[in-house]
Amino acid sequence: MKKLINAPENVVQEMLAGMVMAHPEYVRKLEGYQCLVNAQAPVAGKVGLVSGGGSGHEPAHAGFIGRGMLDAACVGNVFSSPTPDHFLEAAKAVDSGAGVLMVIKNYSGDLMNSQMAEEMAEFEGVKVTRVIVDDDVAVKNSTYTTGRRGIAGTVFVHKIAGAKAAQGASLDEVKAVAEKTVANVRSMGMALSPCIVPIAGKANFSLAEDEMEIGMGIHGEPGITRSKIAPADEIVSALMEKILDDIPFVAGDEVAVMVNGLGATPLMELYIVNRKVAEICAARGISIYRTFVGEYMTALEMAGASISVLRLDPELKALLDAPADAIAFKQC
Amino acid sequence: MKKLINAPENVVQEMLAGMVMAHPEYVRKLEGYQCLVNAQAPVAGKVGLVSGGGSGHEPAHAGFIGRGMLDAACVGNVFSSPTPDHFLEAAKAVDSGAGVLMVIKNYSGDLMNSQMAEEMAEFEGVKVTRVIVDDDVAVKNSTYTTGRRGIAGTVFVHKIAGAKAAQGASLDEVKAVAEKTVANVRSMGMALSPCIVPIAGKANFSLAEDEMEIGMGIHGEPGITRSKIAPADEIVSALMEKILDDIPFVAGDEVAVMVNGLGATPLMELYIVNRKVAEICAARGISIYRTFVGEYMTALEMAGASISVLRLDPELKALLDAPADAIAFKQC
Amino acid sequence: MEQLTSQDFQCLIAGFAANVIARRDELNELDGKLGDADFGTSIAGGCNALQALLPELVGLAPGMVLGKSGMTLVKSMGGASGPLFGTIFMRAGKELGNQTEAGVAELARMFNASLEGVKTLGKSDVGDKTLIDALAPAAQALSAAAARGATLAEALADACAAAGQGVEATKAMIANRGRAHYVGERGIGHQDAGATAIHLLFKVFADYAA
Amino acid sequence: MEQLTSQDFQCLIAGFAANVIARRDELNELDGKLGDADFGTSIAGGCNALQALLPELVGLAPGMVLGKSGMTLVKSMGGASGPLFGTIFMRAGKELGNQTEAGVAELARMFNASLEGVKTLGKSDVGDKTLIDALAPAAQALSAAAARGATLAEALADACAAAGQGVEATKAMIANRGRAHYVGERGIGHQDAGATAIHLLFKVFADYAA
Ligand SMILES: Nc1ncnc2c1ncn2[C@@H]1O[C@H](COP(=O)(O)OP(=O)(O)O)[C@@H](O)[C@H]1O
Ligand SMILES: Nc1ncnc2c1ncn2[C@@H]1O[C@H](COP(=O)(O)OP(=O)(O)O)[C@@H](O)[C@H]1O
Ligand SMILES: [Mg+2]
Ligand SMILES: [Mg+2]
Ligand SMILES: [Mg+2]
Ligand SMILES: [Mg+2]
Repeated sequence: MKKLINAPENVVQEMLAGMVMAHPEYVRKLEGYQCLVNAQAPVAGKVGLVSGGGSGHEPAHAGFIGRGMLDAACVGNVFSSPTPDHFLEAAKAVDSGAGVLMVIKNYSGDLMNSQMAEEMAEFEGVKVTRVIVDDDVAVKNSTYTTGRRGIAGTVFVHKIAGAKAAQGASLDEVKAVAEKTVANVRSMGMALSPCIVPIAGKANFSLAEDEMEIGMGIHGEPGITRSKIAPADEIVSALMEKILDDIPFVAGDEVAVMVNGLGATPLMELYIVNRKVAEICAARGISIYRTFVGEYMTALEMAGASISVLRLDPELKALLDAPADAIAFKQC
Repeated sequence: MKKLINAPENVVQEMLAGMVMAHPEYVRKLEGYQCLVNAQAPVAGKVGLVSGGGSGHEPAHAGFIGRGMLDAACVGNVFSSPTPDHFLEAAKAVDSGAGVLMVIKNYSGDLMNSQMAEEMAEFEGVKVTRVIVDDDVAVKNSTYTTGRRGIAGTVFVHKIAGAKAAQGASLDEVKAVAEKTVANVRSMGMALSPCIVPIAGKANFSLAEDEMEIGMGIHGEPGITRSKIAPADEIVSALMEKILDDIPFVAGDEVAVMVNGLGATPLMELYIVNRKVAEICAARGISIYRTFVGEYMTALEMAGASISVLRLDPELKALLDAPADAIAFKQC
Repeated sequence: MEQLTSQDFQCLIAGFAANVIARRDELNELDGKLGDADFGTSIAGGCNALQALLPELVGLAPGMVLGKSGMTLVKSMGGASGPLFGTIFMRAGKELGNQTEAGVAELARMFNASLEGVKTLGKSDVGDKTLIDALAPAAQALSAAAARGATLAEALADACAAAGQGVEATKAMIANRGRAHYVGERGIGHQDAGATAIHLLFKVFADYAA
Repeated sequence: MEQLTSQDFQCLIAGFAANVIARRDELNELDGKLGDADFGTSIAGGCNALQALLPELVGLAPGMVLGKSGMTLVKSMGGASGPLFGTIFMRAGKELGNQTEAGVAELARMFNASLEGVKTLGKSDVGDKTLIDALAPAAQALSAAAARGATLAEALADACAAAGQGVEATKAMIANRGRAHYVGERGIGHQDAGATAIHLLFKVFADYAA
């Protein structure tokens, strides 16, 4: 394992310290908890927006703390949900009395820990509710299973719910627009190489020198198919077909696109991916309103990318366009 | 070679196409040239700011096109300087009559190609001048050699010269503040793993599973020492000693810090690096005015990081603080 | 021994913690076949916290011993297994209430309460290839043992054997819950890590009472 | 043959291009020992552009044939070697001016002009472990040949041999210019890639005139 770290068991604490040192104007640490809180929070009258999950997905989620986005993020160990007390303390720290919305990715661990936190918050007199993001079409949805995973589409939920909350909307209104976003966003990813969880010290799966995995999750969970590596255009076509056919997206739709790097894949390649994404949308008569290319929801140093497509309506467009000033998501 | 690309010989063209498709409100392509130009350029009365160099360093340099930063960027093949005609056309495209400053990193190729462009521009009636960035203290400076390399400190030059130009300063004034920035910025990097130039198809150097190289350049040029991998804090101490002792930076100095990822290194590790950088500055009585952590000047998928420190004065502080709205560098 | 006292539960918790910590890598590897290879790290972390908690448990009623242990697991583990294992101990402790001892009948009630708690929280049931597939047969074995008036040693041996068979049974299942469900059919042949830890828990109980 | 005509220069350029393209990987490997392993790719790219240019060169004066070739290299290569190799051809062509032929005396003048151009642009000199260490001895050999009235074949054979020795000599040098200077002493023992290409250029000339 080659990493710029000290002791593997300290990576999360040291990362959080480094973040606060880098961005004191954006975040402060919640003493005793693996939580970063907006330096300005709580904002009087504003609904608090909290996200969280395992670490290793940076800049998600703490990098999205800032004006017009998140008020707090709880950070579990690498790829492992934080415990309920962290969620609870984060919610308490950002509640101004208007209530708190937690944006949770759909994994058993995140679901259960945040649910416990929600129940605990009730006792503490904080109104907390949750929205569950499940945008990954690689996994079949079904009421009999945990359902689809939450991946990079979550960032759209942060942006849009964050903008709504910044406008002074009520908890119900913020939750409603977050749910609308979830209902309209679909994503899928693929990986070229694994990543190494520091404390494990070795790769969490292996791929041969000429192999890739389509549908790979952001923790290295298996995807749909493992196959010989193909040209970028072919890979993008395969992902886009799954994504667009899911809602489905149809001619005339206006969408936002996010091409997200999983960690080791250079920006050069993400733009090559975006070129094909744009071509496919054009060919299908889907018009792209905004495009985001970069690293938003990573899996440590995994090589690969995900594509997210969000169907827009006038409300979502306006909220997506609203200014934001988060550590790793700025819109002037 | 595992990459999300199509034909290796098309990576630059396809990347540029993908960038324009993603960010039409920021950039347009200069027909027939590997150049992206600010969609708003030329701005009447404003000095044009052009940068460029080999590709593979994304977001540098085209990602820094935008209000308050660059007006154009020329993109050579991977790790290879663009030819003079690209620099020339970029300069012509952004000149409003106020002249053009080219920000060039100190490599033989970039120097010579941009010099030729400067001479050609004279014939075409465009006032072009250059500033050469050589911030990498890994390489000894000497008038008998090409001198120090230009690396991530270049981004500070873009930001500060860009802000100055946006204020309507003259070509001489913009050049002067760019040179002041160069005089006050020092950087150094290290690598944990090599990268693969697509057209070469194999790594440009190799490091054993327990080796790192201190002082590695952003094209995989050799550094100062190859040694067993060490804890992050030790590595950072070694880099910071070289950097801070160079000008030297002394107690009472106010600085800006950039912790720059070379490609594959996760943001988590960059923040762990920043934690130690901040500690060292504090211990030396150097106060950090602003910190930037992320990928600014990469080397494809190389694992590693560089640290840049810029000594500030009131003018540089004000220009660093000025708003910017570039594709990959936004300050609200 | 027919009744477990507070001190017994403290010993059992210490034993469970030590056993789990020793098998950390093995549990990670099992999770690696179906999920994200962190279950061993996660539950070993929880067990370290349990070890640190032990001094605070001295003198508490058995229900509180279990309840506090559960809360400690919830707070220290994270992941999917944190709330679930925490719930197992918390519900068992709650079920016992203020009683000062637990015999076969109590244990049967306690672990059936644990089972209900896990099912509700995890929205899962028998056959989903989770720890429930070890916990449910163990709880059932305890109920059966209580009904026929078995000794504590017999009851816990039965529960342990049932849990072991449950672990075996998970090999043939396709997961619906947790990260394991992403592997779908590719998971056939591999046993569930959470179920394996439940078997370990009952093995510690059985060995203690034997 | 004692004088090189426009057609000869066209053949020489075609020959140089074909040889370089064939040795692309070899040149990359040499650059890889000292620099960034792209010199072969870069100059082969320039030579592809030269091949495409050939039809346009028909009927041009020798000076223009060289000048246009140089400009094509500058526009197509990039890197450090683009301006330098471009300059070599451009300066040689400029030195020849409107003359319709070039003999030994002209070639000596031409390549000495190239040398001066490279030194000025590259801010470099003999001993810096660059292409100059092949170009300078070759130009000197041509001057000596011209002074003693040697034949074209002899003169170019001398130039080629001198360039070859120059390449050998770069092995012992420590680079001061270009990317090779970053390797410093670690570069000892490796020959310079740019110098190797210069040797190739003179080999093409020598073989043609032999
Ligand atoms: N919904 C659920 N219901 C019951 N048990 C579950 C559920 N989800 C996961 N588990 C159990 O938890 C174990 C995985 O725990 P852990 O690795 O900590 O979770 P994760 O990595 O998925 O967050 C599985 O082996 C399974 O027994
Ligand atoms: N300043 C210089 N003066 C003369 N020759 C130089 C100079 N810099 C580089 N070279 C030559 O150029 C060759 C490298 O060319 P190339 O690989 O295209 O450049 P780079 O990769 O450094 O941009 C070297 O082998 C050397 O002969
Ligand atoms: Mg996990
Ligand atoms: Mg090069
Ligand atoms: Mg797991
Ligand atoms: Mg080179």
